Amino acid sequence: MSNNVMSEIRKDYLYHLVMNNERADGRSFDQYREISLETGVIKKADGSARVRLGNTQVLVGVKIQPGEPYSDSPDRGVIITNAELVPLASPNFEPGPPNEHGIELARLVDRGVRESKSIDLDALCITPGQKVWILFIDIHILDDCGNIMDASSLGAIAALMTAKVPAEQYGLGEDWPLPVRDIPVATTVVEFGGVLMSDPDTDEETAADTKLTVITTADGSVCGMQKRGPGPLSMDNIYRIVDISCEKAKEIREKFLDV
Amino acid sequence: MSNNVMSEIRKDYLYHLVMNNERADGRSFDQYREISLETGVIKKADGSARVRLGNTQVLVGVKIQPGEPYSDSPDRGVIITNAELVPLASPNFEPGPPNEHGIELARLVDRGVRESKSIDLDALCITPGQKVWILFIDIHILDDCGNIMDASSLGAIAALMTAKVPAEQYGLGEDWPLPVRDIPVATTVVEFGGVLMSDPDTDEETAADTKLTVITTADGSVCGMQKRGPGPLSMDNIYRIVDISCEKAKEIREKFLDV
Amino acid sequence: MSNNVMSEIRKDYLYHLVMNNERADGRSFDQYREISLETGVIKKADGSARVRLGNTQVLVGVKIQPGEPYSDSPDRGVIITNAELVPLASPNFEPGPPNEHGIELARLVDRGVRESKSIDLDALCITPGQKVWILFIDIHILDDCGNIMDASSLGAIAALMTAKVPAEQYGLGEDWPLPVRDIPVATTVVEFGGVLMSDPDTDEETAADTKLTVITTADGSVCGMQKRGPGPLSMDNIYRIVDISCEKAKEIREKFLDV
Amino acid sequence: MDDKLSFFKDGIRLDGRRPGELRPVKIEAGVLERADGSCYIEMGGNKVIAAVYGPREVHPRHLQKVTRAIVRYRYNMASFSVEERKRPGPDRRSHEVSKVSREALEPVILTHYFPRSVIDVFVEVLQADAGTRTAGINAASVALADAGVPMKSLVSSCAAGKVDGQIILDPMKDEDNFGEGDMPLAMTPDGEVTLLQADGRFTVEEMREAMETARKGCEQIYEIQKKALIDRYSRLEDPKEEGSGV
Amino acid sequence: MDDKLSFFKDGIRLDGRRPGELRPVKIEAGVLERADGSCYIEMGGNKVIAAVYGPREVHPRHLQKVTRAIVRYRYNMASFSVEERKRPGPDRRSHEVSKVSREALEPVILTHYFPRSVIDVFVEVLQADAGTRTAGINAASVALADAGVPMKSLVSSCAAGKVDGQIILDPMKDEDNFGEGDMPLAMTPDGEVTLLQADGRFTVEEMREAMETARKGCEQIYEIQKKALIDRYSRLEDPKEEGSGV
Amino acid sequence: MDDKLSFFKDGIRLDGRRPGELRPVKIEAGVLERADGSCYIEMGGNKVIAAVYGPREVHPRHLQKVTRAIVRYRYNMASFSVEERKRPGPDRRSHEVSKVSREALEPVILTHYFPRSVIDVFVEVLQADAGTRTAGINAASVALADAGVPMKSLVSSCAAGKVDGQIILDPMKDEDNFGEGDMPLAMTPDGEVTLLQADGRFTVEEMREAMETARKGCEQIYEIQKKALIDRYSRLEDPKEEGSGV
Repeated sequence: MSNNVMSEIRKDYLYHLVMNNERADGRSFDQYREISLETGVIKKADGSARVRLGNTQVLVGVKIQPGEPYSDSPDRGVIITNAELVPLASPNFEPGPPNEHGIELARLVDRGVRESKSIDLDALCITPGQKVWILFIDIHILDDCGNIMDASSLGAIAALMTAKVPAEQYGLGEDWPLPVRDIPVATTVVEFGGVLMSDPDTDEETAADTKLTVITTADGSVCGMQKRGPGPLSMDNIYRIVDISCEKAKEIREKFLDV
Repeated sequence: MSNNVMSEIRKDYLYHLVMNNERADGRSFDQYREISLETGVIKKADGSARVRLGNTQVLVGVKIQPGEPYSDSPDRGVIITNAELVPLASPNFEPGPPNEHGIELARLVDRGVRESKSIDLDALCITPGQKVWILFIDIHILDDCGNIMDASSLGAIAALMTAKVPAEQYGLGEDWPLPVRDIPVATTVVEFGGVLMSDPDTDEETAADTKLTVITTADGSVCGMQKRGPGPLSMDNIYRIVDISCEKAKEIREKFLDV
Repeated sequence: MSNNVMSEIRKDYLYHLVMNNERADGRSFDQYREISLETGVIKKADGSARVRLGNTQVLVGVKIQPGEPYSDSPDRGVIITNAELVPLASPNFEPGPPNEHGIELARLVDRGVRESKSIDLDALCITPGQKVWILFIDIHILDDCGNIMDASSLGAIAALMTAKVPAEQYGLGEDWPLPVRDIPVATTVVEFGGVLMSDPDTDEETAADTKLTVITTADGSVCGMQKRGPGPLSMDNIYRIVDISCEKAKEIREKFLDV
Repeated sequence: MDDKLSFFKDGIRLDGRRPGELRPVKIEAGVLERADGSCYIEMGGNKVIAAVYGPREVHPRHLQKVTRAIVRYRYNMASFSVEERKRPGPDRRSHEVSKVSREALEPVILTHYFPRSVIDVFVEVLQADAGTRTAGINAASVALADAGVPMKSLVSSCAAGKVDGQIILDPMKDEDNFGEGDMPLAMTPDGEVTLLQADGRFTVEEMREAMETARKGCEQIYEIQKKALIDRYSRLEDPKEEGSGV
Repeated sequence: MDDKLSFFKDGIRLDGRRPGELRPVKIEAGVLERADGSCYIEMGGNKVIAAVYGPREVHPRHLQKVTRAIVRYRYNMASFSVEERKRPGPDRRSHEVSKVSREALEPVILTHYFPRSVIDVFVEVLQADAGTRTAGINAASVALADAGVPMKSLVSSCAAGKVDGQIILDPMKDEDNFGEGDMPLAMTPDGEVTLLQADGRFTVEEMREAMETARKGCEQIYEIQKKALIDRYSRLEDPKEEGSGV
Repeated sequence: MDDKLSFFKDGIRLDGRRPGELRPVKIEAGVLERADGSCYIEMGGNKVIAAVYGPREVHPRHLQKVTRAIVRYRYNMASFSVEERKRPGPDRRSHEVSKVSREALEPVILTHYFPRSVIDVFVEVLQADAGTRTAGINAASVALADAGVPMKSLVSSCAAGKVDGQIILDPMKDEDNFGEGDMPLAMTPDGEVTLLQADGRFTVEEMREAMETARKGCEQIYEIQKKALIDRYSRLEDPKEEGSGV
């Protein structure tokens, strides 16, 4: 991410647009880019989803395999979330193990799934203390045109909701759909020029340099929150962002994840 | 390998020699440098061989130890081949884990051994699903004066042919000679200035920049092939190289590996 | 340690002091800086000690956990010593895995503990061949103002002498004090300007560039010795240093480690 | 853990605190000789030390920024700081903590005074209770001031939590592990939030209450930070107190 | 696998193909916004995406060549692309595939136009059937053209195999796993071979037959690659087709 | 091992040596073509090869010293050199051996002749008995001379040990593993000690005796090193001996 170069001119331009209540692509401040969601796209995965958020593209694959439980939760399944910000997706990504951005992204998606208790880990026990189902949630960023966080979060829950536990392959009975009990949705807002903008594109992310991501559950609770980027936010703006986020998450949930 | 500097002058010189049907060291185009092969040189190894190919020197050690089989072949022994291009051997080698050249070399030697089926992996099972013999073929390049591929391949099969399975040491009966059923030999040819040259030395490798390595078995079959280096080859030249390689491999096999 | 810059002027100054039989901080040549030793400072550790040697500060934590024995000593406990030269402690330390200085420090402390046989490894066996107590000695350098070797060695043995084996926590009976049978003490001397100086501070270490560390046991035997740094020492000076070291170690042992 | 466990007895928490009460906090500035600035903090059972080096030259050089200093923050846990020995070196958690902690301090550091340089902040957790990241930020903030790095203000940090459906200040280990939510926050004295994370489950109202609660904690910590710096300056002015090292 | 398994039934392969028939191939150029050039390919069950960045500046600088651009090629498999989850990051196999794939493309790239720069080719395998390296080269070749990198020609790639003693084109997973030989090949339209590997066991005659077979496959793929590029240019000329992104 | 094992029989060691006797030593200089200098040594069962490259340019450049050459020393064990196969690559032990070995040679190398450059010493242990570090230093010293690196003198190295309460020269494997002490030493011909390590347990008197014993070993090795270099120069002067390579 070291070379995330953006000319001052471009930033000024965005600022002037904001002064006129506009965004570069004509959206209103709380409007998302067009979302498209396709599930079951990778046959080799047990669950998968391809999300397009404007030109941003993210592919999430879920693999479910038997393995050992953690010693401090011997009767519960395991969730392992990983994000690959492969250099194919952006001139700012470099090959190698995930850097702090990839780690933060994966951990936020993971917290959304985990803290919303959307997956019943108790149901993923095979033999207590010895064998449990391990869920690997692998996020593969394909095209970073901004806000890969929301796209990844949406892809992850969609992949989980359509995943099957491949029991038969391991001689453990019939395959069964992974039970998903809640639907966490992450929404991200930036503050720039005094206004709050949802779903920032690359230029807006760069110009604003501080984002707040709020993850909410189906009942409107907050199950995760993270300020990202080196700028401050006032408490009032945080409250306003949480309100915007709850509403947007509801819309996304109803439109794309309604079971 | 990044600093494999060779002056244009040196390359021109080699080119002019070729025009006169000559090589810098006076060999004919299909002639190998002098080969010497010594086995049993490392007492701590279960099989070993030191190969000299002109000034190129390679040492191969084989260690055989009990270990776990792969889960998809629970009743078969395991072969693990590794090549260390240690910085002692060339100003172009750097310390650290094997780079793509070392990996390619090890994988090609490995494929020769594996695809020729020279080692009966079924015979290396100790307890099905639990314990098998693991063959470690470790290639240590000592002096890279060109064509370490052929030297490594020769060293590997010679070390295997003289290796003993150290069963006694592990309380698994008497030591027994590792059974070797076929004798794969790799031979390498470069195209340069319109001619095909076997066993390139360092300068020839650098000037030609494309090599074809062909691995053949005792019955004259091809059990491995790899174009190496960033240049094209015509199909006719490939066919001619395969013919040259088969013949050279036969000579090497008869002269050095005749059991 | 690559940028251990010290002006020639500073070095000259130290040299002139030596010519006048002086050290920069007024100590005599064999005098240690003020030592303070505090044990039990980290409740989460099973043994711990904070050592101040002048402005040098080192924290040593000992953790004792059940684990697998080494295959070649199935009935004996295991000691693992590690030193973190974290960048907090000196502008010369860099983040990342221990470099050769950290490794040498850890291995020297380890050898002192091990070769003095101060820990009865046989007493740390739980189930022969399966489970033994593993002692982790973790050295955390906090402020490197010279001679972290002696401070670390003192901290390690003090932490061990006050450590308890946390048996209860693992359902293995009552906690019991770790039995310590000998008290190895490391003392370091530099040669500079023809004189021998104990307990060098940072400037003296840099100016002298060669140190000899001698580790002695309670009965005055040498259980470890290492010349460190790129300079030679005469045999006579080595003998003198060993004599000085034995005496200093005795003083330190009596003053700080008398049980 | 038994769901029936209660975190309160007569409105008092398991360690004797009221819901809105901080654990004891002790801060000392200038505890290291080699570092340009340093600070030691105890917050409940947490023992954390922070050091600042810089502004100094950047290596490798391609990380330099032509208009400002870069800030690096390395949060590290000593192997012996936690119940089960931690493998040395950074893991995914510490990478994330380092990132959000750096971002918690960047807003107050006047980085444009020092183009092409780096300000390094190193935080070592010597003993961990719940809340090491907030303790680290508190210490780092004081260490930056101790190093003389120009700042708009200090940053103060603490967490709010949710246990038994109630919002509490500064959760200790059990409240963090078995409670319903954790929300670390950092802020400047004028109320700008520079770090905000949350996990668990909060209604929007609880989220607001937790933020207000954490804000009050930060205000108290701010006073302790200021006092530590004043003590430090007094010691510097009165050389007799400085020990034999000078 | 049972040795008696037959790979043919009435001369037809298990997936319904004749011996010399390719699996269905679908190629689309220009599928990514950020990359300078890109291409998505499906070859049977393989789903592969390629992106090209550059010519651009080289980091670290000591890799620069004063007379030409360097080419880097990174072949990577997504964790979920194969039967058993793959650990993220390169392994020995992917290092080798990256090397031979780069060497398959270098002969056609006019690298001397861009001294001191780098052309980066990134290939992500999203779903793997047999033949991912050849699919990757096909996609990378189109992505290079899409990026406007000057090339002598495209490169087309596919494998021949040997099953039941017979040479076949474009082996699918079972034919690759349980067959007697595999020979991936890449070539230019004028018949220069830029990648050649083989494993298994081929007589010299079989080797020649396999190469001729693979050559025919490459010729068919070449036509599909060309068509994908023509489609791409048509879309570019007709902005209405370009979607709402522009 | 049985504590009652005796390391002596009638004053003679298990391998037939007297207490103060070295194992057979064979040294050959100039054994590699690519390296600037090289040396092969056998000391008992140890087989070690050393190569020197340089003085040459330093990469990465920030390691350069403006007033002298830096020396790098890489001690490496071949996987097959020991009883149980060793994982390739450096471990903690080899890092330490590399460090003390480099420091054993630095005092004699005239590094100030070559500012901003590096002298690389690579030592490969092909077969290990006890004493690989001393064998490596002996070979490296000759390889440096063979490379024409200006030196004040050679460095010679061997260990003393303690078994059955008696000091011995040049311990072999069993004496090292089951003995009471090991003390490797390196020195210049004029008696300056450039490497000294010890583990085990020595009284101060034993320590002195061990050092004197090791010194005598070094003196013998010095003669063999000199002879190897004289042989090397004779070969160079008499080109007929140089083999067909020239």
